[in-house]
Amino acid sequence: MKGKETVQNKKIPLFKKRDFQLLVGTVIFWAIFYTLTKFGMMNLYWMHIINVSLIYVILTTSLNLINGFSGQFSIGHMGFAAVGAYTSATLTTIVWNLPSHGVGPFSLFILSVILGGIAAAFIGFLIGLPTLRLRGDYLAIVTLAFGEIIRVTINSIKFVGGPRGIPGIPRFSSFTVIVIFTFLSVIVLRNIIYSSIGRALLSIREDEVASELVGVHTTYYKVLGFTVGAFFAGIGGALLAHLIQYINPLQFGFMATIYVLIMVYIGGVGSLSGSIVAAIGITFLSEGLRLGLDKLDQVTPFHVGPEWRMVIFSVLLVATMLYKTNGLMGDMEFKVLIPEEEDENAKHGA
Amino acid sequence: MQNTVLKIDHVTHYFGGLRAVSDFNMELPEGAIWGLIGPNGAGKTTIFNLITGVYIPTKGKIYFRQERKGEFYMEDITRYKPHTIVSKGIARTFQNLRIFPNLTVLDNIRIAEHFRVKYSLYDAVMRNKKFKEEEEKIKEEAMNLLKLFNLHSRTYTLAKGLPYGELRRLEIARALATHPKLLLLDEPAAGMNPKETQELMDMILWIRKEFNLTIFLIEHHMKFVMGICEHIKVMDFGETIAEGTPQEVSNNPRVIEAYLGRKKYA
Amino acid sequence: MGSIFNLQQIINGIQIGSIYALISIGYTLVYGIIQLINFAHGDFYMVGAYAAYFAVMFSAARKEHPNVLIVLLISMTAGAIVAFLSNRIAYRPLRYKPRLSALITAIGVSMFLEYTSSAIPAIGPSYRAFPQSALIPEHTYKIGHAILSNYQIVNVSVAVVLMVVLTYIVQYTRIGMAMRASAQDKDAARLMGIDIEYIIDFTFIIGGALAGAAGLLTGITYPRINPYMGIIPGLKAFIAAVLGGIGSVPGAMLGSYILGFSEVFGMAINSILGEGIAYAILILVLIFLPQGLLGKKTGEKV
Amino acid sequence: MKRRKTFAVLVSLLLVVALFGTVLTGCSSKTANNNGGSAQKTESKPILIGGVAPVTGPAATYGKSTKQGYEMALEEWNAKGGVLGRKVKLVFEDDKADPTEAANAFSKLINDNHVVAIVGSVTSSCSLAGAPIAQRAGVPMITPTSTNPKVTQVGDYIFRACFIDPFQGTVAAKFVFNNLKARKAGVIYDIGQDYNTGLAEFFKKEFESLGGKIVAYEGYPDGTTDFNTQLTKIIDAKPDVIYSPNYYNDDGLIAKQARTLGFTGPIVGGDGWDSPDLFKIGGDAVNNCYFTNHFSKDSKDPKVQAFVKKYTEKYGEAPDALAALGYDAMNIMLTAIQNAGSTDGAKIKDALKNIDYQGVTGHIKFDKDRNPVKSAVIIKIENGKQTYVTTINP
Repeated sequence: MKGKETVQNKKIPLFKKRDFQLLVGTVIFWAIFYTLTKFGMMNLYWMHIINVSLIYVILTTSLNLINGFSGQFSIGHMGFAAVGAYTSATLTTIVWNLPSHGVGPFSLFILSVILGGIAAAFIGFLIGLPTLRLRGDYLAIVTLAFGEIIRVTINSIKFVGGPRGIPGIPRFSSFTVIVIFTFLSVIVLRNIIYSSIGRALLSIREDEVASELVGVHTTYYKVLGFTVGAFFAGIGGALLAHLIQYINPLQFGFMATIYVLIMVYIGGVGSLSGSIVAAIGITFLSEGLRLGLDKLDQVTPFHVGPEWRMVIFSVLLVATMLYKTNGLMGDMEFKVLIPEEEDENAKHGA
Repeated sequence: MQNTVLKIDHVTHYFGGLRAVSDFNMELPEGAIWGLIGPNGAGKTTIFNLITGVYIPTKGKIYFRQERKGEFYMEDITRYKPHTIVSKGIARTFQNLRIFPNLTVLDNIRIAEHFRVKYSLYDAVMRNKKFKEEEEKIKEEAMNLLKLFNLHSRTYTLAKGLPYGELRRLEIARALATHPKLLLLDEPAAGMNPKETQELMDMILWIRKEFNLTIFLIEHHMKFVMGICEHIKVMDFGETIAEGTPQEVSNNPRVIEAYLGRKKYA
Repeated sequence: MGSIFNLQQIINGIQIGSIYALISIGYTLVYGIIQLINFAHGDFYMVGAYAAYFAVMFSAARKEHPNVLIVLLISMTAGAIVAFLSNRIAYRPLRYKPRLSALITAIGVSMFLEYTSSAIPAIGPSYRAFPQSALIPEHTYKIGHAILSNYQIVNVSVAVVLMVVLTYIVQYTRIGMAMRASAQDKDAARLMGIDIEYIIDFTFIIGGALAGAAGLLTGITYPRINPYMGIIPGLKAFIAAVLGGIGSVPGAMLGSYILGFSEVFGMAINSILGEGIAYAILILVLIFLPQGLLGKKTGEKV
Repeated sequence: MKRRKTFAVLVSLLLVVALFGTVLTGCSSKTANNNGGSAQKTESKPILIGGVAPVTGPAATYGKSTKQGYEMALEEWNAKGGVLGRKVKLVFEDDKADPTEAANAFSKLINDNHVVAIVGSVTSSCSLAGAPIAQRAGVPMITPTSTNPKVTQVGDYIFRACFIDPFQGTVAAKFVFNNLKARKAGVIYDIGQDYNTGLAEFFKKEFESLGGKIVAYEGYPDGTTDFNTQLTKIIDAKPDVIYSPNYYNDDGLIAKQARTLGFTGPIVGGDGWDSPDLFKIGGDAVNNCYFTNHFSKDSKDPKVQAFVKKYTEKYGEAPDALAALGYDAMNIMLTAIQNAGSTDGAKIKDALKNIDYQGVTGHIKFDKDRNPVKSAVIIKIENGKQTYVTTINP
């Protein structure tokens, strides 16, 4: 392979081969499914599941930035998704009152998603500032508490429907929109991870004290990582709201965060690729079990109801964790997700 | 008269009710190699932690020499956060190696260069020209440092896979990557055989010259301390019991008693 | 304000706190030794409640009056067995692996217990009425304006007795000593000849038994059980354990009562935001006391 | 190397799954055809009806009854020879009471199973997530139990079999004020659920406009078992009546704890009270309680009697309101298909609009918002028995 390339004095072009591959790959992925849908050859159900799984990719990779890369144990992630979803849905549905079939001022929708992300990032910043000096499980419990406080607060705001949630949200989250946002989220997260900022976050995960003592402003970077993670959680929430067309506070409770947390750890802590694999894999698995049980019910003499779906899911979850302790990908990345200049193909070997 | 780089002024530190350091004073001259010795639990590492901002002294002040527009002055760094102190020019190594184990050797160095990186989050996300130039620059610098410490063949190895001796060198290289003026070494010769110790002594002298450093070190290894330090301070139970040249210190009855009394370093 | 800070609400707080305490002790014991947040702990409590339910139904079917102590023993045993098996199957293989892998299997075990109970026709997802009066008929006592039921008395006294027994075990018995030693330093404990795995099994058994007892007490006091009943108390008990300083048994007890009281008074002040008030207190405590109320301050060694 | 391999594996896996899904589009209709072809004529392939309810997760207890209601209705039709001369088959999906899961379930039923109509879901939040999908696909949907008025506003394919929040809350307030002559009421409700919140709000509004006074208005979070805190506050305010518009399992505990705290007045609720488990949980505490409901189990109506008897025989427990509504919703949908004479979505929708159906839960016709026009009955609970008190018309 290309091990003999030396690093010094090598001119790096602005647009790298792998970035190009990644972009082309995404475009091909998009084009295949877009065409299939367009010509009615694609089952809309699976299309819907692809959309949901891609949103989970955003939620999972962003949580991985906090839990996996900077080593802060947060379990309040869906609270940020709630802030994003509510901000954006309030704007499109209540304030601007856009029609619910999802045609109309598209730019307003994009604006609302970005604002959702910013609102979530702002809340993340406010929460991160006082709490990130806590360590490990104490931080976990505080993030959980904040996640719940966000939910309780939204629940009590009449303007956004309280426990009734917001129905009739315009359906703006098309496959194209979701693919673009997912692509951008992953690229941005990758770029942050493979930069000095990402290395600072990693060093905090490895040894916070040593990190501080080689000059990393650990508090600043922890809050930064937390804020960026919250931003993308907000984006994910906003997209989900405009896909499902309905949100309520219960949707963003503790169990929802646990679901994303499972994806992070099944995929592999500190691996974006792992998060992508797990988010897509688990979403498809949990839906595939519906079909599997349908089939099983037909071939077996006794009744196998949908009650067993989650039982099988939990068994698979435990088995995966016992068999693949570090998650499916460990801390490995797909080659396309590693910038060339960072990958001397000895990175994890030798 | 040489310039003072670091001035520790009547520093006392308590842990709870326990006095770990009492009335410690020191004026470290520029370019010197000084040593700090004493039995276990004497408070040596606490002194390092006070200097680097891990602890804030209960009493007393710490000053560090700074330059602004060609003018030199002593800045009070007593209450600064560790990362600020690093950026002022004090770097250290640790008694029990604190390398980032799951990161590559290169990344370990680059993290230490981190605070000098001039690009922002925006530049990183866009991976623009500024980002690439800066990254090139710090990578080149890191590679040079690795070459100097004969670690360049290990550039992409995860640090946890390195043998002990190389880890020691990596830690010193990492400290130097912060561009320090003062280097604090906490038991650099621990666990080394006589040959390695000799090499380390040569290396420290060479580093001082090459990087124009002042060095302050803690060590149990008497031969090492006596062989390299120009001036030695001896601590016991948080107090400075003696100081002077290696000869003066080794003949000091209190020092002999402090060590022999515990039969540990006889 | 009279209806907020009165004797009745204090009784309510003690009552809720006692249940939390029994669950959170198990959390904290397990955490103290293997640093595992055992998310399935709330489900051990559910198992205890169902075991008690079936025990009472069984003796009712045989037209016998169920013995309270035997039922208590059965629910504690059931909780202990489930805890022991979870440890052996899902946690033990991950003992020397990254800490959070075991956390995910704990979530898996929790889901497994809930969904399996819900899917098995014999248990099913529906609420079941716990035959409380078959076990202990209700009496109420009036203290001033406040009303106290014998269920509350049973509840609190069983909780207190179990806590005293536990404290005795941990503080004064050989195995308790070994538990504390293992919590301090597993490797050193092993070198001293302590069989760590045995201690961990024992810890799970004690934790599970206490959770099982809490399940029975809940069944008596709030006669309604279903497979998902453990989720919220489990979560609350975890919060209580952290609040008190996770790993500390007295801390878990203290944290539980504080959480119980803050919930009661939070709800009494404003029932819509009450839950939020309890969480806010938790956050404030942890910001000012980052190790929890009675947690050991583990200063990072440099 | 390994990384590249994993990536390849992943991509191929994804493609396989996706293609599998794509193929299934053609496949499912083919299987159906084959079944029909091999057995008898093409018309005799079963008509697929989608059913959605939460059968796992904390709301599973409600979903279970509803699902049993669906199944019983379906069996009766099949016993009578099916709909349009064809058997009907239920394709059931779980939604865990989570809107995202509900959207997935609806999407699967419509796009993968190609059901002709959907009965579901139970919670308003899930129905609100599923309704847009049904509406877009032109698949008629009837929710048995979602009371939020917004559900049927999603579009003209969406119907419901139950009351809407304002109706029950208002009826209860009228009954409490006029029949029970109460002037002071305390309210306790689950703040996490829209059904409970909705009823509580409309009760408050109507009761106050009648001239009554709400002396305490207390919420509790989802999953609470100890209501003493809220009840202490309510009882201290000395209400004549407590309104508790929650589900039977909470209501049983609330009644019990309220009685323990010394409250002897009536406790009033909504159709969520209707369950045999209410007595088991609440015991004597639910004496002197009232609730608004669709039907009374001791009604002389033979349809009701037959339903209660048959359900009890089949499932070994008496039906609750959710089971009755599930049963009626399924019946309404199948009747509409029969009336439409076709499995075409638009025709079924039109048939639904004009339906006139005598069900267990009342005589059902739809108004222009596709909500049923039916009257509410007031049930009194005494000694473990429900007795009919009065009927209040909308």
